[in-house]
Amino acid sequence: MLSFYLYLGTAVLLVGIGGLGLWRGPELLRRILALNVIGAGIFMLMVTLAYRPVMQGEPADSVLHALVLTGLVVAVSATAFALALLGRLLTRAD
Amino acid sequence: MQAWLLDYLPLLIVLSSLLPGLLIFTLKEQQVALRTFLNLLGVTLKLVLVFLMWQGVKEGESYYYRIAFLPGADLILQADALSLLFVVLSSVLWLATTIYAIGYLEHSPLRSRFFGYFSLCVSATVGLALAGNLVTFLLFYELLTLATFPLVVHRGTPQSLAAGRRYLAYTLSGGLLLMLGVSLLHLLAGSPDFTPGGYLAPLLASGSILLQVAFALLIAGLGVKAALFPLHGWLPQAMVAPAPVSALLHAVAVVKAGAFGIVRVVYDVFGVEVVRALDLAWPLLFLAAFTILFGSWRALAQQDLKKRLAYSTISQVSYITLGVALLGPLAAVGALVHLVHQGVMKITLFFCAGNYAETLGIHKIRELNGVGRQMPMTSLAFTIGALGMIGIPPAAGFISKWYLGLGAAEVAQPWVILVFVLSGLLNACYFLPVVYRIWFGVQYSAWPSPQRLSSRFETHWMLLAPSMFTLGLILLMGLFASTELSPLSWSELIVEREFSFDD
Amino acid sequence: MALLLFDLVLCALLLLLAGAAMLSRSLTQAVTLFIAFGVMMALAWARLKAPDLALAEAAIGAGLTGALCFTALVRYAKQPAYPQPALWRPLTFIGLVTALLLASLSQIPLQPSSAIPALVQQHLPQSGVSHPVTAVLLNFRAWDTLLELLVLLLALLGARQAPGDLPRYRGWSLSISWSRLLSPLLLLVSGYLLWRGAAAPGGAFQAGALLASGLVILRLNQQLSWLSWRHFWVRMLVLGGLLAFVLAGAVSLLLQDLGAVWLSWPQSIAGAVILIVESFATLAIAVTLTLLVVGEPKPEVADA
Amino acid sequence: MFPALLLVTLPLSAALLMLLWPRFARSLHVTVALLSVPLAGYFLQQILLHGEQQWLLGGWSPLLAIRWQADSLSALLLLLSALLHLLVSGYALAVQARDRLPAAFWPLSSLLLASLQALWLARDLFNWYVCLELLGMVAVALVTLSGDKALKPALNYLLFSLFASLCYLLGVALLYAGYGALDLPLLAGQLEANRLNAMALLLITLGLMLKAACWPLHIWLPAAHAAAPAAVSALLSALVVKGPLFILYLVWTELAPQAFWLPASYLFALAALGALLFGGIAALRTPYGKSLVAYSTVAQLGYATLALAFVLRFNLPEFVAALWLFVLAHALAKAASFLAMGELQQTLGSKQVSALKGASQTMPLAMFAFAVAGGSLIGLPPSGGFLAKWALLLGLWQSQQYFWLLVLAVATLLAAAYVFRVVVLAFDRAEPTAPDFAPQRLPQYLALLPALAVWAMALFSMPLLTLLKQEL
Amino acid sequence: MTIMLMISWLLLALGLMFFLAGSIGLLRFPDSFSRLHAVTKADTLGLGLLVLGLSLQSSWREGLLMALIWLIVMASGAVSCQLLARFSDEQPSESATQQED
Repeated sequence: MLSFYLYLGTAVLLVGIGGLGLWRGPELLRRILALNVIGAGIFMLMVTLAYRPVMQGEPADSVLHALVLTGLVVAVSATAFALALLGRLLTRAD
Repeated sequence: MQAWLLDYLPLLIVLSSLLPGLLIFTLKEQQVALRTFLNLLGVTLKLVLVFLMWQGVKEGESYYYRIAFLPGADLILQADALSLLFVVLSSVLWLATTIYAIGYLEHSPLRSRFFGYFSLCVSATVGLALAGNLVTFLLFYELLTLATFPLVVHRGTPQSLAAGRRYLAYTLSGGLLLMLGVSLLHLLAGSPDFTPGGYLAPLLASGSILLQVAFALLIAGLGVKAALFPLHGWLPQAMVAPAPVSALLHAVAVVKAGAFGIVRVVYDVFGVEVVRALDLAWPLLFLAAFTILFGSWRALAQQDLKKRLAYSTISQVSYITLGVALLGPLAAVGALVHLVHQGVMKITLFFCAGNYAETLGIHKIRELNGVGRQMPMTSLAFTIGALGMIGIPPAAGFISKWYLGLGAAEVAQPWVILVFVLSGLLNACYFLPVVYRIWFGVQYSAWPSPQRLSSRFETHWMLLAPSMFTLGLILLMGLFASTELSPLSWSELIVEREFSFDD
Repeated sequence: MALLLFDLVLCALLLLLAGAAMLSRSLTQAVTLFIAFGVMMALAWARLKAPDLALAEAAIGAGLTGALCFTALVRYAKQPAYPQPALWRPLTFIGLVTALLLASLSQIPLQPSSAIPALVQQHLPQSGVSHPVTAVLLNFRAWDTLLELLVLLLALLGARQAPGDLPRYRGWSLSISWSRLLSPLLLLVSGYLLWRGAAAPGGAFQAGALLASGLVILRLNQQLSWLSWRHFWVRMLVLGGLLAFVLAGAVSLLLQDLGAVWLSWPQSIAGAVILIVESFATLAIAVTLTLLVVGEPKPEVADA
Repeated sequence: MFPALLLVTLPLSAALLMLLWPRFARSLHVTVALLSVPLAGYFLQQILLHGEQQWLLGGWSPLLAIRWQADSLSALLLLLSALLHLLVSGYALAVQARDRLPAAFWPLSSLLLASLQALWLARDLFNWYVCLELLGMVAVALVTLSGDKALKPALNYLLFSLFASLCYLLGVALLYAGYGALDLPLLAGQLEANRLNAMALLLITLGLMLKAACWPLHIWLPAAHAAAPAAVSALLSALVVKGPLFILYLVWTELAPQAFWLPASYLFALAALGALLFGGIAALRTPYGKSLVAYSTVAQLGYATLALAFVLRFNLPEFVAALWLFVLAHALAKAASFLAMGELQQTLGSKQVSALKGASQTMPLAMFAFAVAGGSLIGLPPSGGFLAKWALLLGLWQSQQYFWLLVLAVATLLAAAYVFRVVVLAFDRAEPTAPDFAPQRLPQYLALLPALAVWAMALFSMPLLTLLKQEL
Repeated sequence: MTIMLMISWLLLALGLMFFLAGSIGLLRFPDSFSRLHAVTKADTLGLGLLVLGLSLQSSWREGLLMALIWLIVMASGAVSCQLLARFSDEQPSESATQQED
């Protein structure tokens, strides 16, 4: 149970750290990384929530796992798109 | 005429100018003949339809056309005696103005656009006259703003654009206030048809503040177009528009829409009883009286002919408001008849001003010296119109002012008569010198930009004929005021039929 | 106790890595730290009994995202260094928000009231697969998955709108031969993952991501030069997953009576349908991700 | 099932085929656009006849499956999207050769339609997340169609959109933590007013407001909408920002506990105030034509936000009606004004507002379309904007919100000011900007079409209100 | 059994020591070649020791799997080490990539 709260807290702190990076930047690449950190925090929160049944000796919540998997793919797609735009922007700048 | 067609009569009257207008927009610049034909077709059709309606209304028939619009507030076009007064005025003057405009703009660019909006403007005015409830009135009131704006900025010069901006700022704010007021009343009492004696009496018991607020909003919204002080600022600037537009704006469309709206609101929405019970007439009365004097006073200082006429309009239109605010039957007759008379007289004056400008390039009053010999017909029309404005007997203006004076006496407001006298004096002060210059002034320099527009007349016949026509109207209305056909008798009919004064 | 210690260390590491990645002065460091963060994350998820996600995170989160970030990093080499902005203001604000979030966490019930896990277990036999995550992804919430494939496709479409002239990497003999050795292995493993997904952790995404990494390695070593959007069958591969999905939906509708709803697989063939859809999806994911990472040999703005 | 399903899958599969065979992209696109409209019309009629319909995708039990639900509001929005999509397709077809519209426009805009339609139908919190993400990425991809000048706004848009999605997702995760469900009807009425739910709803709201460009979270919008090609800006302003608004409305009216309604209404009212005033002022000051229209979107969204705020505060039918009427009217008017403005800029060859000098002579049709659409933005009768404002006014009078009446008045005047700023300039005859090439007529007529439609909207207020199930 | 366990722990500790040494080397060595040297050597050996140590505690199947992993890691470590070395050789101060026409 302590672990549960530990991971929960870590997840939220990760969201916070990501938010900090997103705000502060200064490079766009770091902002994109920051979004990924926020995403990782949220996914971690969801995975931790899915872990709750395990503490009662049941299997983990597979719906949440599926959602996180979906979210992961969405996140990597968005990151790839953002990085492509960023790449073009930087190439053009010089 | 088929019976079913009669049901659509109010709609047809609106469409008779709207459809030609829309068609005209699509015409090319060179298609002069077709455009003129469409214009005249619309005018004729409208006059015929209006005549039919007039016949019907005189015999006590009512026309009613309804389309679903807002929930609880249909779009209603109906004809009662009051609306017909305004419809006839605008249709007849539209005829004159159309002919005048065709002559005036003979060689200028963008005429299709001009005449298109011109027709839209008249459609909106007529729609406004026929509006059967406040929401419909609001609709046409806003459409009128939109249709007149392109006319105001038609010349596309920096001054006209500035005037257009100011015009919009005022009228759109006015429309907004009106919309606020209409929506408030709609919430309080729904939007029933205009009813002689008003429909708000049942609400008196349940609180008066909101009603007062609504009244203030409505009057403020209408006051913008009626150029009530301090909402008059747009009018003098809008003078930069072409002369026919100024004529239409001042005599028929815009300022009259405001004045007509005030009549409707006071008599058919609130009703005299409610207005009295809520003490709403006093502020209006004072405001109108002040505007009369203020407009005249400012007119004195103007050196530009059209500007002087503009301030005169501010003053003269408030006679109507004043007559309404007096809340007496005689004053009401005076107000209504002044609505017509002032329109005809002012349009004549603007036609004449346009003739001077177009033929000789005269804009300033001091340039008028001796113009009477060069353009006698125009100058005669101007003189009669000016005398009428002052209120000198044979002309129509005398009748309305007489009734207004009687009305003031009737409701025991002698100070109002003082206002009339003072204003009459001021009128004389700013009109008589002009008339004097025209006939007796010595021309001290060449005309600014003389043009030879006609070999037979002093100016183009299409400019001259309308002014002669309206001149005739002024005299006829003044001389035959007591006949059955006159605006005076019609106004009396309205007051008798529709206004319910208990005392 | 040991587990808790492990958790503590892991969480601390995660936070440290993320914080350092956000605050480090050099971007290269940031990206490196982020990749390490991704690996640690995969570890955390394995610990939290989410092996599917650990696999996916290792392949997608750390591997591909890392590769993508490094590509972008190259371009920053030419950029002037950015001044480091002040920290205290965002820190105060974010700290406040995080504190609020933390405070709200205490109301999360420890024993979830959700009936969903039980429902999943109950309907698992009818789903055509025995691994619950796969059942959710490809049957219970298949619509999400379809749209997600669409998101992936869109990333590619969007990226193709902004073609950058990618700096090319040139392989040499060792790396080429290593890539030739490695890629069949990856192909094998990804095929295994796909197949295994029906019953155990694994499935289209993990398999696709793994396959993609194999393709990327091959591609970087001058193999597979045909892998370009211009070729019809590459497009076919990219779109195959979605097309198979839509077709399967349509066919299932036709196979069932009129009252059937979208994306309901007939129970008798559900397993087969899911396998087919997943296979195409794996290929699509792999090729899409590859194209996203390595770009195309000659950028073209639009094909007429 | 079939009409609803086809409305989503038709554009989706067509987009896939377009990518597969780019040669047929245009014809496929147009076919689908043409088919979608009658289909959506038929669907609306079905909904009106048989009432609300819903489907559990995959045929699983409610908790497990993703729910689609179509009430008349959804059906109306489906029809609106299909109509505007058809219109914009026509426009794009007319200008594609001249403006060198990239071929990617066709599949992307089909995908935009598909994702919008999917969003209107869904009633599942997580599916909405995927839809939103999809919508955001299509939108960004469409913005990048203008080439390199759009890169920065597009990237900015993408980052904001991603952040917004993440906020939304975090909120959904917190809700799931408490209730273990994602299905909106199942969750409806379940939520207690506790800290966790407050946080969750706050995050969801934040994310959606960011995506819907509610002030002050609108900063990404003007640049992105202004940079996109005209056809795209029209779609983005008219439809895309409405998607999150729709979710926001459903989340608050159906999901959120009543205890949160009042504070939320203050939040929304504040956002509306800022949007109405600052959006209007920004539109008044910007030197660029399309930025003006984009800022007008920000301002106009303020009305919808205001209506939402008062729905939550007073729960009067007037406000619900006003909200959706604003959405409908704004969608049509904004499509018209973006197309018209795009056409003007393209033909006159400048992005500046000042280049519109004399446009009433050189391009009367486009200018007229802009002015007519502007009339609806101002709220002149009988336009849709007027109808919506009328409903709002009635509600405000009824709930005695005099301050907000004043705000509404000021906002209306601001709208009038920025619309007529352009129109007055167009009447300037001194030195009209000469067009770079002969103006095309068809695109101008297409821009006029929605403007005329919105202008007559109040004449159909009764059927519309019946559709929205609201009585004034 | 306990002897096996003790050997296993010993191996694990040794492996960790190599990792530690490698990490210190990575941090402290002056140029990239020496860093590469430290890291790869230490990691290869360290991982091998770990695998060996762990396989003493697990079934033969798991041991085999771990050995496979070790092999693959070693191979890719060799490749990536050479890659880094090549690029730091060709472009001592520039980025680890090269422009191709």
